[in-house]
Amino acid sequence: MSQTLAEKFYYLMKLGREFEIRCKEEYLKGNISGFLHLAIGEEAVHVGAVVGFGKGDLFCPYREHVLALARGMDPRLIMAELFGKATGVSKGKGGSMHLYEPKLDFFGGNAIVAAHLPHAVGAAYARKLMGEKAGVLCIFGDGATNNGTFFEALNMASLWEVPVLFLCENNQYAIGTHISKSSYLKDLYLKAKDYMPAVQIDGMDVFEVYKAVVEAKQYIETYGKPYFIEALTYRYEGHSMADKGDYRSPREIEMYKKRDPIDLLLQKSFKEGWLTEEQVKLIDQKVEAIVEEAVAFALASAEPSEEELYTDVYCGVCSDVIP
Amino acid sequence: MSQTLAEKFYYLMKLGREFEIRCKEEYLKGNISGFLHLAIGEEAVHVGAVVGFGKGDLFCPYREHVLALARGMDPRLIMAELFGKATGVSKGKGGSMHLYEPKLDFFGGNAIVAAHLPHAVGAAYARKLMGEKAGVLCIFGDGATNNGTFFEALNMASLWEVPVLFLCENNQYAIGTHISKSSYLKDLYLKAKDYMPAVQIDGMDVFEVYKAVVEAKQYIETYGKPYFIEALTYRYEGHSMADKGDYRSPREIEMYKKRDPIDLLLQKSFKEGWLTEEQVKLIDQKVEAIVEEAVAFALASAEPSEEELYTDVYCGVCSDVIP
Amino acid sequence: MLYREALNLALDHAMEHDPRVVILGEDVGFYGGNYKVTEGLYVKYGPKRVIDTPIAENSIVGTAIGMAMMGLRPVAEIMTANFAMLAMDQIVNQMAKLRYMSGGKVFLPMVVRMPQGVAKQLAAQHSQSLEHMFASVPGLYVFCASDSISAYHGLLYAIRLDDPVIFLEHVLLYSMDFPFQKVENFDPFKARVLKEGKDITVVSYLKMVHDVLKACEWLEKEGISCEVIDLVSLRPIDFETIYHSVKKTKRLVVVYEAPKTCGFGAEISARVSEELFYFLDAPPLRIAGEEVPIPYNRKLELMAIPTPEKIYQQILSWGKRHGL
Amino acid sequence: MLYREALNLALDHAMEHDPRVVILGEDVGFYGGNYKVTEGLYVKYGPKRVIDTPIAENSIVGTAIGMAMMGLRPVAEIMTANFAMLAMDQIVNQMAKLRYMSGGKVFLPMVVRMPQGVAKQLAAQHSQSLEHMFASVPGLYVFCASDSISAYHGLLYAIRLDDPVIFLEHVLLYSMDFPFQKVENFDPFKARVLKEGKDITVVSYLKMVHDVLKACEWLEKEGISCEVIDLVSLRPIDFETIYHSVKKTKRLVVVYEAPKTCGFGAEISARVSEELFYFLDAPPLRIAGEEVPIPYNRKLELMAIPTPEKIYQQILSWGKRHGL
Ligand SMILES: Cc1ncc(C[n+]2csc(CCOP(=O)(O)OP(=O)(O)O)c2C)c(N)n1
Ligand SMILES: Cc1ncc(C[n+]2csc(CCOP(=O)(O)OP(=O)(O)O)c2C)c(N)n1
Ligand SMILES: [Mg+2]
Ligand SMILES: [Mg+2]
Repeated sequence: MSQTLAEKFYYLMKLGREFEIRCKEEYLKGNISGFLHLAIGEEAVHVGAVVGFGKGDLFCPYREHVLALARGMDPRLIMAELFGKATGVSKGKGGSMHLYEPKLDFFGGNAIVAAHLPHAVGAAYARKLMGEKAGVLCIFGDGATNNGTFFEALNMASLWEVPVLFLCENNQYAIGTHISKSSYLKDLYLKAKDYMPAVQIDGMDVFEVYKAVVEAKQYIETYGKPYFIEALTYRYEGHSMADKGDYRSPREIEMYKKRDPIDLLLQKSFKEGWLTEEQVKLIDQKVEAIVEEAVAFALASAEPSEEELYTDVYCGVCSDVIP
Repeated sequence: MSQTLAEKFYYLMKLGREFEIRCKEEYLKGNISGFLHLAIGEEAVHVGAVVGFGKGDLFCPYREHVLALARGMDPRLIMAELFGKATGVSKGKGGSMHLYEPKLDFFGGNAIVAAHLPHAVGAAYARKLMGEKAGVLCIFGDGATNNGTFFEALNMASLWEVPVLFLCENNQYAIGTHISKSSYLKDLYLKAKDYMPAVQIDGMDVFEVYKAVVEAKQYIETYGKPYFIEALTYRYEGHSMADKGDYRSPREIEMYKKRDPIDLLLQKSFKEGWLTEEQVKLIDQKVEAIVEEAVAFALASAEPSEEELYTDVYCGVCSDVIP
Repeated sequence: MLYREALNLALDHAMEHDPRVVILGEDVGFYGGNYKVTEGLYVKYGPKRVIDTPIAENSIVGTAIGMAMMGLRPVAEIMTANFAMLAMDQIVNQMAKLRYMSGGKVFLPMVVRMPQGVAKQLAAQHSQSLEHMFASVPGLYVFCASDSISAYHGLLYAIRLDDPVIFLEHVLLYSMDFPFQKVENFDPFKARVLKEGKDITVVSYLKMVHDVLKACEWLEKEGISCEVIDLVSLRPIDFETIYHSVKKTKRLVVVYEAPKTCGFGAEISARVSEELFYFLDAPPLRIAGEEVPIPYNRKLELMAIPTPEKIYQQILSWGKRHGL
Repeated sequence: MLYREALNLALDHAMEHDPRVVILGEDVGFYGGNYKVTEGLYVKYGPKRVIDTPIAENSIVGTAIGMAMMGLRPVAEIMTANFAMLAMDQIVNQMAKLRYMSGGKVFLPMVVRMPQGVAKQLAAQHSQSLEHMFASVPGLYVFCASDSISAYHGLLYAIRLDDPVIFLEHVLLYSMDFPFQKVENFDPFKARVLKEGKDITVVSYLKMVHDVLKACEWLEKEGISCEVIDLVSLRPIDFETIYHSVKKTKRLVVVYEAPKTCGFGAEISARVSEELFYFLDAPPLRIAGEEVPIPYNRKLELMAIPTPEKIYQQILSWGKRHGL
């Protein structure tokens, strides 16, 4: 079990890392534009959470490539979206911040901080009303917890007893502003603890994230009620490619890199014998090929046709269920 | 001391009660229109808080007649405002929900739930920056504590360390919706307790309100930081004159009327010898005369002139302080 | 049938026939709604489908979006359009754009209902007409209803649509009684010609329609024949019906309650001037609110918005100036 | 001088000369602002006067209102107009109305700055132009700046005003370099005639002004002489300058970036048709955005908004159709 998991984790985290490193390169080449938010350093949270959560709807912020990959979204369709191509998962109309695939229960990507939290609550309400059990995973940053919408969502989720797992990835920064300048409470799980079970975990350790999320999932499915996890993590890059991230000291960044989530995973896996150097090499090769293929696919894909500007504004369909 | 206070409390509470009973009559006669929210039953909170707070800015919700009276606003100017007359404190342009008098540090009256909370935080920030000590008293209902703006204000007040006393008057209802249907946490001081000192008090006992507010005031002035009080209270009337209030059982209403804040005050004051029947009678007469005079003043006052429609939209003045 | 009853009937009908329809909003359940539009539904369909919410407008619309994403057909009530200012992020940035940003993968079969307008002395924060804000947003449909027929059919149509709809009502219409009948093939995208005429075309919507009709009665006595058009959809706008009428009358009047500048009627006036430049015999006339917040005092309040008398007077004097 | 430097200079000047001026917003302090408009001010004036805020737009404006009530002169930054949708209650219901509702007793010497518009592939939630929403609200002044001179003087004027001002910038202007000089008696209520001409009047504002100027260069080569008007205030609108020009040219073009329907330009087009009906030789032309959310793909994005080429082409073909 741990062995399979370790392999899966390593594959997805490595895929996320390499995919995003490549995104950065493609951005610098001019193939990707707009706001590009990289999750490099935060892979343990994204992968541990999505794998641990399993079946259920996902609502994510704009920093969602790794989350989408972990959910099983085709890397080619993501890269094509970032390239703004017609083959992109959102037809090239959404870009990096707007990946959607209802078939995978993946509901974005949202570029407005905290706006997707009520979506998650409403989705969970609907799922429960329709007799489904799986519930909803909703991911957001530390900065989002200062917005009123966050509290409205906490209150409604607990009041209505709906199965949402709120997962706060606390990387200590909202763009260039440190949490100490924006939040009175520094331990963010405290903001939720009166409304629902709330825990703080090490977001650099994918096993810990996984374990916490599995527990949380069990709780929300069993009781049909919300749960809150604060995962302590760090982003190595700037907030987006538009930001150098130099409001943080090199020392601080180095300190976190010493606890790199992929390194930690490998160390533990080698020690426990869950992974061999050979396996890792094979995965690395596979990842490289996948990323390469994604870029090739994106490059080879066509731009959306001009008519696409005007489609998808409305469906215009009138459901005929109500006589 | 207690004697003077008891007299003051009785005068203000009685004035508030009689003033509002008369408002109701004038509304039914058609002299007052729009939304008229009465605080009958909640006088201990309003009077105890304003007297206890003493000097400092006041930010109130739409249910603010008694608060304005307790702050010393001329009853004639309030009644004239309710009558929509030119002599009204807001020139007849604001009405019941919009009484303002900066000379009394009285800043409304606001008809949007929770919207005045950030105003109070900003005001306290300004006062502190300008080296003033008094701080700000901000009053709002239980329903307001479910709005995101409430939490944004709590966070900012504690983060910025500004002297605001948040006073929640929990009358259990937001219009026709009971708190159990709108708030997961039923003890509302719990929503604030991680951000600042927060207590729950009996809002029917004016002495308890006064004492709690004096303590709070001392805290915010000494430390320059926020404080939270939840006062448990009840409104006898409907939410506004547009609401019969019949979503509550007669039994429930009767139960609260048995602990009427004015009765409680009188019982205690007689028992302790702080007030005599004679004094009370004199105050009652005085109150009657004041209310009568307020109505007479309002009735005799002129409507605003037609030009008033277009004034006060802008000042148009360009301050010349910046060269 | 009272306007509010017609809305209630539409909701009831939709809930009865489609279990995916849910209602949410402040006081909509146990209390029956502040304007009694949802009365009786809580008892009939239970608290799971008629959901009382906290005072949290942004999240009322936000949770409705989440419900719609999962296949429910939520009808959210915002108590008045004034409070919708708290929900503008969810309305403008989310509800209107999710379908487009997802390349058509996410769709939102949902309605956000709200009343607006000047009632009686509710003052500046409770009296606004804000339709122009919603009507400017691609991705939203904006419907409005001026009587019980368009209330019933328009709302039902909105619920049936797989797209998000802002459904505007007017506070003063709720207690008005209108003739009612079910009509076949009601099409909200088609403006209604309430009265035919040949001298001028008067375009309006919501409560103003009735003030216009009254003014036009008086105008007819002065020999001015008015064609009155009632818009049922403010986005999209049925310009075809408007153009058809103006080509006949050669004169356009637009009446709306919000302050004139940058109000919804500016679009009608502008578009007609642009498209029918060579047809017009007179400059379009806009009759709208004054450039002020709405005051409490009744006299001033009535000065701030169009009334039948003002509509009549202004059309008359404009007509005189322009050879009618 | 870069546009962003001009804004910075105005803020610096105001803070230096008036201790009541404070700045607040997300990332405005230590970080220097997302578009670097507030760079250096945090170090110079300290964290008490250059205040980093949580991500809480409604309360950013709300606390600024409270500060202004007490006599400070806050300048709040909303990172982009898109996020101002979260602050619409404070902007529309509070900031614009407190003075009126209080019969003139409360006044708000404050500014809310924000950039808007399409930059490069930021997609639907980061690309909107929303000036029409603000410009429709009595009680607000709405200024905008198309170059460093109007940025510097307009912002300084806004800070000096005792009324609340929405100050609009454009994301693409920040890094543009413009000739700069201090001018005497800068009046934001007066539109600027950037270029005189005799055949058509082109009204625009913000970034579109530069696209218009480029298009007009090409048009001049075709023998079409353009007068270009740059609006510095969108509320109030300087119709006097516009009318004066249109009376001369007899032709109006309005160019704006937002979707055409119910956009700000509708007001200009409508008003000119209504007031100068007998002067116009051609129907007004609006060149504006398409009726879609802004897509990510660059080709589609550019299709969605006016460009110098489109402005040129559309004016040319409109001119041909109408005898220019
Ligand atoms: C409502 C809103 N305000 C501001 C922004 C601009 N913005 C984008 S991301 C961000 C910081 C968010 O920080 P956090 O929630 O900690 O997430 P992180 O990026 O660190 O994962 C800000 C302020 C926005 N997108 N939405
Ligand atoms: C943002 C907003 N939403 C809704 C309303 C309508 N409304 C007015 S008062 C009220 C209830 C407020 O309840 P509470 O805060 O408990 O105050 P109370 O009236 O009980 O003192 C509501 C929903 C409003 N004014 N503002
Ligand atoms: Mg963060
Ligand atoms: Mg209450």
